[in-house]
Amino acid sequence: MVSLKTKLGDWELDNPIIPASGTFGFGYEFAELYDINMLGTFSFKGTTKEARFGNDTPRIAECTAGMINSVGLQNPGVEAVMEKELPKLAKVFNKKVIANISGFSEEEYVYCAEKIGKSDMVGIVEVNISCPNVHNGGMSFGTSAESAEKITAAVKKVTDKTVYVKLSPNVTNIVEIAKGCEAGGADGLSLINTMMGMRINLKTKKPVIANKMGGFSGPAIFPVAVRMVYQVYEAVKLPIIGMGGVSSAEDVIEMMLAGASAVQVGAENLVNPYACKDIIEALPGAMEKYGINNLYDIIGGAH
Amino acid sequence: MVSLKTKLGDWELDNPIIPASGTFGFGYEFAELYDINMLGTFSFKGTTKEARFGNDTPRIAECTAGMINSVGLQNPGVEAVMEKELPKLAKVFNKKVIANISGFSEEEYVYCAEKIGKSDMVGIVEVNISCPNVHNGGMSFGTSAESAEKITAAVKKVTDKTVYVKLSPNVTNIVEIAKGCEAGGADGLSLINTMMGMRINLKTKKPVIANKMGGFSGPAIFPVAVRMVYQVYEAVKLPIIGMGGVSSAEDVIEMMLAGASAVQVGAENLVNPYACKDIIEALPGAMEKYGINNLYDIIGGAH
Amino acid sequence: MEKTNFVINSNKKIASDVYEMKLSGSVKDFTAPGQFVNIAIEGLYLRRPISVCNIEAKENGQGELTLIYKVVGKGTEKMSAMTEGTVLSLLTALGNGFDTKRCEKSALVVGGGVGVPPMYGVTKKLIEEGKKVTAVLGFNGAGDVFYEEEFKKLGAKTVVTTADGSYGIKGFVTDAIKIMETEGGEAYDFDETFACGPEPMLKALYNATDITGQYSFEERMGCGFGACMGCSCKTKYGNKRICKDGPVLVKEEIIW
Amino acid sequence: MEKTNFVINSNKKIASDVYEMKLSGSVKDFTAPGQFVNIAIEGLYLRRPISVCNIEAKENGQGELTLIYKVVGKGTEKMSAMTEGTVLSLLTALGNGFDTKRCEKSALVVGGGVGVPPMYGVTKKLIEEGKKVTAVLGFNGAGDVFYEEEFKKLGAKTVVTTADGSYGIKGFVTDAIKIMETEGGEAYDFDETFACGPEPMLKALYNATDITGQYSFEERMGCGFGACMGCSCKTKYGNKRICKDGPVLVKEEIIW
Repeated sequence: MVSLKTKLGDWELDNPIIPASGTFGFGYEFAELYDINMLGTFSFKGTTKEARFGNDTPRIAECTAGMINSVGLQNPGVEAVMEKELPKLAKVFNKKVIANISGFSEEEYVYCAEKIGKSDMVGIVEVNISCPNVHNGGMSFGTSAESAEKITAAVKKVTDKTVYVKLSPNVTNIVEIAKGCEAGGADGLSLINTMMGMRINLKTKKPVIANKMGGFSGPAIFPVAVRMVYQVYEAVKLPIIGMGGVSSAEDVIEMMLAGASAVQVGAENLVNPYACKDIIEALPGAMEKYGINNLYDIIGGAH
Repeated sequence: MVSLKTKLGDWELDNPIIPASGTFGFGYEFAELYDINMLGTFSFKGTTKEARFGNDTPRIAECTAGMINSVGLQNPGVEAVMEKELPKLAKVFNKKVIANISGFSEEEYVYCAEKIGKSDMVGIVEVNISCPNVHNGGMSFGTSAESAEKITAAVKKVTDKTVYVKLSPNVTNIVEIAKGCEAGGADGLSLINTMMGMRINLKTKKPVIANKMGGFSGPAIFPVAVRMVYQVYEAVKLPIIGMGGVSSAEDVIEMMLAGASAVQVGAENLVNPYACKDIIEALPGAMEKYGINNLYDIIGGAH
Repeated sequence: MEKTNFVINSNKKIASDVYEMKLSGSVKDFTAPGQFVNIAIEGLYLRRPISVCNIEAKENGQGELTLIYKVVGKGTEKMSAMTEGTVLSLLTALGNGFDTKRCEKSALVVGGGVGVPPMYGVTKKLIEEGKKVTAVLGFNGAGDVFYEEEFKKLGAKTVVTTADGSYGIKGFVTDAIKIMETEGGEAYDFDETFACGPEPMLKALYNATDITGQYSFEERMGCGFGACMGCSCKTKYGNKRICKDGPVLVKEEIIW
Repeated sequence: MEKTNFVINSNKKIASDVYEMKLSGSVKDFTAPGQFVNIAIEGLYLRRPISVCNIEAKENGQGELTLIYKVVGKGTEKMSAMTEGTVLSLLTALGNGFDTKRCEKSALVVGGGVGVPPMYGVTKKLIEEGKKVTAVLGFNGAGDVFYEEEFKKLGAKTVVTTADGSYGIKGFVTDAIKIMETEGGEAYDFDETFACGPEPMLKALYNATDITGQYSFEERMGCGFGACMGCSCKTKYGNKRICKDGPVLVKEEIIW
């Protein structure tokens, strides 16, 4: 029998499948569809210091093999997440969760990390320095190695939790950013966030989404994600959560061969609410097809 | 009756459709399929100072809605292009052509530009500072504004031809690079080149292509291309040739609304050798559908 | 919500660019008229949300759905070319739908263009519940009109307006309602409004009447089931997701 | 080359993971056996190159193509599920094909696995030209063998080898050829070799015989018609594109 188990540092996961932040809410609504305890874990909706409504609508644009979103970090704020959302989640989920946080200043990252780090339910704090949808926002921290290092170090200082930094693909050299995070003390890396994209409505002749540009995700970006995971795996010693267009068990295997210890599934949850369940159930068959007994053994196998 | 005419600087084109470099050879082989004089013009295979065989095979990988190529600038060298390829083209093509050139040093760019600039057949010299497939090659010139400016200025100094610089999307800030080219005296910009991507063969568990990574193109990258053309149009005054995943008349209109004065079609030529002909023939109908009488009028219309 | 396959029984044009598709499958999760389905279409990434016009329930939770859609883009264009026997993956019973219980005796049902189809299901339910229904259906022109007879067959007093006056009352739905209001008495004894249509129509209606009501909104959606926050809107009762907490909002909570 | 639609007449399994598809369409551009077609497959970006096994020409340039393919990935998997009546877009008559005129009297035709199908067309043409053909067909095991009878019906002396010895001569095609060479005389009077198969087979064959010949190569292709330079190889006669200048190279030019 094949083994789906993998590890993120010391954290052993039953399988590598993790719904990505922003595509799974705070989990409990998906629990109405299937037992979400079958997941490796999941990463909850990006949380900020203050509550945010996010950007104007339309926030969504269709693309070939993908979509653009410009939600803009809509969330109830870190206090409400801890007081209202996590208790609801606790009723249906018995594993630790990944807390995805964003900010508009170092102080906000630190505030969020310190707060959320106090929750027993949190296994990893995932620091999003790569949200493309907020002006003067998280993205700017993710485009230079220096600022990435600085935010990482500041967050590490205020929490005992494992800290992963979520990287943007919209950079000239993702390896430098990854090294900055490593230097700042990151325990791991999540990559890639969405790519900056735009669609124009031919009828109105203006950008489809109100904020003009947004984060492009879906199967279309998978080859870029595989490339970046491969590059970062060669350059840093940290465990990697790979993501970007993963939509099948085969994609999970490819991402792990490139160097991912676990894999987040994002946009696919939005077109198939059972995507993660389906992928977990398809993995054993795919592994047998390609002669893989133990998923953990293939991490970085393509190098 | 609708008008497909457009302009690149002073050069009036019958229509905006231009097969992209590397997908149309030196044109004459496509002339066996249809009269290539119906094209706006075309950009010929990337040419270097010396003849190059290019990279090892496999050079091609399939992706969702796209492909990765790692040809590595295979070409017979600029002298052979002028002595053998252009004369063959002259027999079947009566418009000026775009000469795409690459190099591994400033000296090589200058050498190529000076040589090819002497051909009467050349309307634009398109300086590729963004080929992702050559180690220590053209790509490095395209990832900083300073080097982009320097190469542009050097090429401008040795030729009287109109000079377009072809930009890489694999950068943090394409606007800065575009401004560098403008400062260096570029007459226009071509964007985007391919994105860096990778696929892994699940059977061999190694990268599909021999060179590991390659240039990712096809409809998958279209939203990134539209976004970058939109951004660059806002930041510089130069005419833009837009490209990246264009595969239909609707895509052409979208790219022009984003800010392109003309549009290159790349990967689509490889899955449909009649792609450019089909798009040109579909344009009047698409224009009518969206109430466009004159293509030239919609350039940058989404701003 | 259920993710399940349906088979197309028929798919025909019923007005200019407007098609009626009937499909068989599991309808067990539907709870109210005004809910919608999200349809996976080969070759397109996002599913396409289409409001449900009618449900004919059969045994064991199975039934026939009627969807009416207008060809406005690639998705609906592909749908219009689909033939009998084609299998489609649907997410069913999405959104809250209309609460017909809020109407006590007499309902004003208003539909505009592709906002008309869900109002058919609402009308049917209201009439089953023994309530009086006046349906005002607005279209652009005579060629766009559909389902007038179907509303009449349900027993609704049915008024059609066209913007260009080529059929029925010339003008917008609010013009027809104004006439009723002027007439007064039984012509205007409504205790609840049910409406679906383009936002300008909804806003005009909101301002034209004092009657309480439920308004169904459209927004570009990502998932259609509340996961992506793509279709959020602000209401007096807090942020809502059009796809999950809507598409129907009560008049009291709407912020324009 | 022609870009044209074909209709599938039949598509059936003929060996382990190997399918035979027959399609009708325009075959007017084909000039030689060993040419291939490039097939657009719904949902996949690149076309799939498949060598032509046989052409039955009919009137007005129309005819029936036989393609034999092995399921090795997504493209061929999708092909294997296609049914009669399905319409496919093909680029036809790609590549140079084999030059049967280079054989004067007696041909050694060698095919390995999915390299066997184009050798059927070569054999047919050679026999039509009045030449003697000995066909050596190599497979992995008995379950993989196909088209032995078809080669015999053409009139070729047909020898089958299997790597595991479960059918025919045990070993590789070169083992069968060695036996013929040892026998000598009429069993080994070849003046030209025609070969298609995996590169290790081609290389073993190249080294095993002194006979001149034509070898058909495989490479991962982009376009299939010479535009993208995806499948370039070096030869003693200069750089060549497998898809356009090949897939058939003459023995004299091959660089291993």
